[in-house]
Amino acid sequence: MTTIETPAPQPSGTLSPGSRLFTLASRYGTFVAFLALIVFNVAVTPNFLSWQTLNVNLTQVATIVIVATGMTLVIATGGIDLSVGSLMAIAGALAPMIFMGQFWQVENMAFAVALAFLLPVVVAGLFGLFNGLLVTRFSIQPIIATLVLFIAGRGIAQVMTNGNLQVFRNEGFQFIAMGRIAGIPAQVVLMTVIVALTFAMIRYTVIGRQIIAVGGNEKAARLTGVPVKRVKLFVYMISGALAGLAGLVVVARNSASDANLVGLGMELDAIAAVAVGGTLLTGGRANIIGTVLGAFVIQLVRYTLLANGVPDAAALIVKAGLIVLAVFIQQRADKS
Amino acid sequence: QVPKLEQKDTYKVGFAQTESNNPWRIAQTNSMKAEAEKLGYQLVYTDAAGSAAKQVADVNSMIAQGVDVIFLAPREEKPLIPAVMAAKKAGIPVILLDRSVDPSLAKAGEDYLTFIGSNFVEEGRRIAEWLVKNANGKSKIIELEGTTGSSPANDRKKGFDEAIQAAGGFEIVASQTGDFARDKGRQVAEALLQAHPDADIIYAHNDEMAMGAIAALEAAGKVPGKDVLVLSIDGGKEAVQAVVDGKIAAVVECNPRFGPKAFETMLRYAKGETIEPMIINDDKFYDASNAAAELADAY
Amino acid sequence: MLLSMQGVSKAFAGVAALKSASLEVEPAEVMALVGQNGAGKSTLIKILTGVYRRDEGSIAFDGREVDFSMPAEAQGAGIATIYQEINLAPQRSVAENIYLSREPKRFGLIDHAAMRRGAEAVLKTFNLSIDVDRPVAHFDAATRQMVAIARAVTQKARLVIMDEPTSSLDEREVAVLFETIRTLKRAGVAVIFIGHRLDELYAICDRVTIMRDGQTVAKSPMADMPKMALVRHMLGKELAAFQAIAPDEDAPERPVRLAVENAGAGVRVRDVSLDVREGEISGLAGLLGSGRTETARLIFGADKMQRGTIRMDGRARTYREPADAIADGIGLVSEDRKIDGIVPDMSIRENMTLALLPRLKKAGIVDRARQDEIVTRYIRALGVKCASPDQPIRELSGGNQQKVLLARWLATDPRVLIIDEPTRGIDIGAKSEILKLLRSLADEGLSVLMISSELEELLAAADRVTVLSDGTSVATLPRKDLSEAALLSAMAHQVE
Amino acid sequence: MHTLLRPFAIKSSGDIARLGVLLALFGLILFGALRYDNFLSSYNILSFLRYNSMFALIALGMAFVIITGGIDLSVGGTAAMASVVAALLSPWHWAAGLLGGMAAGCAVGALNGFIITKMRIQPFIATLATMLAAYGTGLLIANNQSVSVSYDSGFTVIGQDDFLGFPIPAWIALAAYILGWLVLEKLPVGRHVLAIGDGEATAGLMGLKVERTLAAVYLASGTLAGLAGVILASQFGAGQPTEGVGWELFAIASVVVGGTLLTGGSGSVGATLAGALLLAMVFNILNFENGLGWISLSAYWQSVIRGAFLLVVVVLQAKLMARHRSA
Ligand SMILES: Nc1ncnc2c1ncn2[C@@H]1O[C@H](COP(=O)(O)OP(=O)(O)OP(=O)(O)O)[C@@H](O)[C@H]1O
Ligand SMILES: Nc1ncnc2c1ncn2[C@@H]1O[C@H](COP(=O)(O)OP(=O)(O)OP(=O)(O)O)[C@@H](O)[C@H]1O
Ligand SMILES: [Mg+2]
Ligand SMILES: [Mg+2]
Repeated sequence: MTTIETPAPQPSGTLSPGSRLFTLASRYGTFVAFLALIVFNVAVTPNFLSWQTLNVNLTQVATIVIVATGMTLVIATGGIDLSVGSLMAIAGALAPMIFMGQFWQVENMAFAVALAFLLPVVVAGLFGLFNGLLVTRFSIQPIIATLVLFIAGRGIAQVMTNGNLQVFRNEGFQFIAMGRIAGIPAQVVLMTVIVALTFAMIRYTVIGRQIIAVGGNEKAARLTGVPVKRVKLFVYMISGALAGLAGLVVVARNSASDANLVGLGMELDAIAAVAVGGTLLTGGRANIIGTVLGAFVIQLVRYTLLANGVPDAAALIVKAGLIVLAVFIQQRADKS
Repeated sequence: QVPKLEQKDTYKVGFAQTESNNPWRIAQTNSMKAEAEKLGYQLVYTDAAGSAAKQVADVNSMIAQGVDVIFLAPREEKPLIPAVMAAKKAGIPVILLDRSVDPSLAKAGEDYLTFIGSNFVEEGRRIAEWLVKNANGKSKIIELEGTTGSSPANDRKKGFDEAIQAAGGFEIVASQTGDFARDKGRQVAEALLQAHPDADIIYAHNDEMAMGAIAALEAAGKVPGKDVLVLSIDGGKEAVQAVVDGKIAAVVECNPRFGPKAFETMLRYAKGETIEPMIINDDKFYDASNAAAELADAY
Repeated sequence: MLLSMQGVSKAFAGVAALKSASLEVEPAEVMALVGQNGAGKSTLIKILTGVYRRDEGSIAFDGREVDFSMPAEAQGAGIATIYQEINLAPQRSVAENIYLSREPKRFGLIDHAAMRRGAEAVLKTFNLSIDVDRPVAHFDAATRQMVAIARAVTQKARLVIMDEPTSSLDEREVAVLFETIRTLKRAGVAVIFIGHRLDELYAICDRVTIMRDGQTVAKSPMADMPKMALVRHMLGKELAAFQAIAPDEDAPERPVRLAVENAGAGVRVRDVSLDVREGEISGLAGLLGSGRTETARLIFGADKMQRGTIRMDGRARTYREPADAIADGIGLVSEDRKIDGIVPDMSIRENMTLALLPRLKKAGIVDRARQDEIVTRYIRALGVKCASPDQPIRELSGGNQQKVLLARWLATDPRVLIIDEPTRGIDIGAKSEILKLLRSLADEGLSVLMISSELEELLAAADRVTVLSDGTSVATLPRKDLSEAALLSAMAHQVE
Repeated sequence: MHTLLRPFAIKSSGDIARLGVLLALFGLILFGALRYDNFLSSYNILSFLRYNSMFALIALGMAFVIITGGIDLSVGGTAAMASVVAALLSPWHWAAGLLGGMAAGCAVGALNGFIITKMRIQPFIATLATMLAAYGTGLLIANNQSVSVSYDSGFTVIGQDDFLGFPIPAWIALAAYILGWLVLEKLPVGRHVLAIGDGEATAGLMGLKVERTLAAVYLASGTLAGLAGVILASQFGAGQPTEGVGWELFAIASVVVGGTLLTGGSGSVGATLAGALLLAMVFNILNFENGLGWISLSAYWQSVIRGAFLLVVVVLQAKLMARHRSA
């Protein structure tokens, strides 16, 4: 998909229908890559066309999409957030501690579960706010500012749990990952809602437009009265909170929280999804639908390689090639 | 020859851990710390965070700090040789825990004192042997490997695959890495079960991935233990409980509680005893027949 | 013939920027290249130097067919270029910028001392004595422009191209530049000179090539082309006379809207006092580096004010952020549109309404219908040449970008509009339009603070002019006392 | 100002940050020397230098990349792959191992340059992909396990022996840094690297060969990573396909702590070295602190402390720079 905020100028009727079709096809570069992957799988991968396959892929991609949505906003302002994986671990560690009564005696389970949803997301959001403060108040470069929590954040989660695995069973809490709403897995519904809200925010709201302006030219944005610092704080906070939410989904899905591993390497997956989706890492753009497609492409590549028994080492190489290719197609599409 | 160890009231000992990102390692570290505390020794603990190179640097900093003994849980066989040699040169005896170093380059009783631990190849072989006897006609195996390139992953695969091949009649339909992690293990199992719906055995290189695989099976509407046999290695409490519940068919223990045996060996050496070159933990084996009884003792 | 470009065409995303344009330059002549904003002048230059690839056409330089694929090649072939948006490496020192890509060397290593000496020497010929070790970013637009010129003229090129080199220079600098051009000419170097100020063109150029809508419409010796004819070729129609903008001389004193009292910050702005009255255009004059831009930024809250007071309608105000000033009805069209103005990837629509956004919302959501209405209105009112409002602003020509930025502030319906070099890079047709527009807005009650290096412009439009010298306001001249001589003597006040 | 003093003149906020990192480094050394026995023992110093020279090399390449406004995430994977290549070639001749490893790094660097300049893909994504590819290739040719080097061909001398009482890897790193300093400060190409970081488009308009310079910078970064891989293989006696995880972040942090902005256009070779040593020193201090036995730090606290330390350093630096700017 092309970027949302700047639809390219309409070619002024001088193009032949054929070349217009081509322009159209190549403009949706990531989508084409996505379709190609589907076609390939239908032909090659055993049992690809089934509801269960769709189910598996959608539930697996949900966390990447949720995190990558927040990442898209941060990247749109010209920043980056390396701390998302660690924040997932913190939120993931916190939630079970709440409803398993490690902080205080649980008297009302429903209340405890509600708190287990709310508190970790709020805490992750606050950590995100901390990232934002480093970036805005101290003018520390985003990679380094978020590297602090990338290193320390997981340590905090591990210290909280003493590194121990927390195993639990709690239907209420695990609804977020195991439940179904109208037959659709809850985490897929959650993902859809988040994507839709963010899409609308970018496209239609003032804050959304301001996010893009900050990334496009920060000085100019400030001189037109955009509250640059507040906008940045906002996006880092959202990114943190969404990472926290994704962390909850992961631990709920596994019936276990392992501070050592929850969200490990998520920052790279999320950033790759954003880039494959056509949002420039230099800021000034936010293509949410592209990000979703990018995440789908990455998930499908992973699934394809797994299902076809490609050994890990070779899979890494293939994955690398496909990322480069997808971004390449996407960029060509953007130019035409 | 291995450097001598004086007999003293208290010691400053070094423990160079390779990483602490899984429950097994954490149990091992805790056991070492607890034992050192019990004996009143000063423990210099380092964590190499999964890097063999850093582990060598860690050992060097222990040498610089003048420890009496070094317990080393080498991340890998070959890259840790320089650490062993440096300690020898500095006159500090080294005891290897849970993984060994390349025998062609360093020898027990010469370059380091001894190796205490399990044999990963053997673990894979034991679980395979159980399977050969108890397969009940099941034959299509999905293997969830540990972290690519790590020695337990390589060895547990080697032992299992060789034994299965030798027995005949089994087929490994897919073998992919799950990084020793529950979440990754689950995701990989989900994908593989889709591509190979006829698979009826899952062999996971550790408990965490086995638990992930069980979640994947349940999500796919299959009954672990009935439709699909799940096999695992490590034998932590959660896994043994799963054996009791019938979800895991069998698990080989790989006990992380090294503390008592490690310090006991060290003291024996200080007293002047000759130490055998290899001390193999007697690891338990859990299946439906003994799991309930042994549950309380599982780590 | 030194350069011959024939039948050059270029389209961007299907929109033609050049349609079979041509340009011929002889050795040792100064060729004026003129045309309205968006006529295709810069594009033609960029095609010549290999920034863009042409769709059609041929280029011969020095008798040989050439096809440069990047500026480095054109430079190697003997073409030095000063592009319209000043192109220097901001964090590198002045000396390094002048010698970048042809550093003086000793034993294979850069000879920093020689470089410094060389840079100081060439800048001295421009009457500029600055610390050549300081990064270029520390200097204002005019100084940077001079550095870019110094860089180009020291390249020992056969052809020097200057795309609007004087747009940020004051008259003294312009005089120095012209002297340099004459020296180049004497050395047999040809110059292509792009500019919108007709007097300058007549003063320095030998011949003129006129472009309109991507085509070359006229070529002639400068002397044979009367001003009126030139303008007619450029616009394709007669120009409504460039006067009658000036206000009535004995209009009654109107109440002060914005008062700046003894403002100061750092060393750049020492002590500035000025008034901007309701319905008046107030001018701010001064030499290069006298602190006009900095004063504007202080008033607007873009920089922190350390001393002094600002009063709006008599009440003392503190603006910590531009947003505060904007909320009070102040707007600032900044001097450097590339750095402080446009958001390059955003569309014209978005750029135009950026400052207005908070007021365009209903429950946080942008009111698209109102946005469209405003955008269409201003595109038409200012004659912005674009394919559609959804076009990214970076694709517009320099002058058209400036119009969009002006519209950005007009759309906020400000009570005070500060405008730093309002007509920089704007063609003569649009220029008088803009000045007229400002006048009529003032008549409706808007207060304008106009910073300009063009005395002619100030004389034509301002009701009063405050003169800055070395960060201090040294005089305020009312309309009746305004004259070029008066301004110049006030500006020279402390310098001499 | 006297010309001799010119190099020490504080002209930009970057200089201030560079001064800051040196002060922090000395502060930390002083802290260690006062608090721990044997901290300044030659054994500790030499093994510290031997080990950290690998990171110093990588940080040097990263500094150049970051000065152009780019980033190279592939260095860790490249070093791992190069170590495998070097180990596999070491039985032939020590030089085969050395050159082979460097060539492997060079190849990844060339690939990075190609993807970035010809396919115009952003460095972050391009090098993220080549990082994956380098790890994959390393694992493939190593058959998923560490590869022993030859102990007979003299290959291990590179990493394990000393020359004039100093570890050879430290000499190599020192030489690389001197060369790097020369290139950046004294050769035109260094100025071009800086100018490109200031603005690629502008640099192109000023007649610089942007693509070629960028490609050269990534090539250099890859080659230095390859060299680090050779040292890795030689020092530890094995090519290690799974080593190198997180090295890129260490290198980036070193460069930034050394006062270089990720936005490009400025940077210093010397300060990068100081930055790398500073961050490495934190690990060393943590190991010694554990040895004191006052507080037994778990691995978790260590990462919290490392993060906090990074925070303190960059916040202090930011404050210094802000003060300088307003002064
Ligand atoms: N990169 C680009 N992409 C799309 N359109 C462009 C691009 N560059 C220029 N154009 C279009 O080409 C036309 C000619 O622009 P050009 O910059 O050459 O004008 P100009 O004569 O230099 O005007 P000015 O006097 O305002 O600088 C304009 O309509 C402009 O919008
Ligand atoms: N020729 C020069 N020599 C030394 N410094 C200069 C020169 N020109 C500008 N500067 C620097 O710029 C500062 C003032 O810049 P400022 O942009 O405020 O002035 P200005 O009057 O708006 O100039 P302009 O004519 O470019 O708009 C001076 O204090 C000085 O540091
Ligand atoms: Mg132009
Ligand atoms: Mg100015």
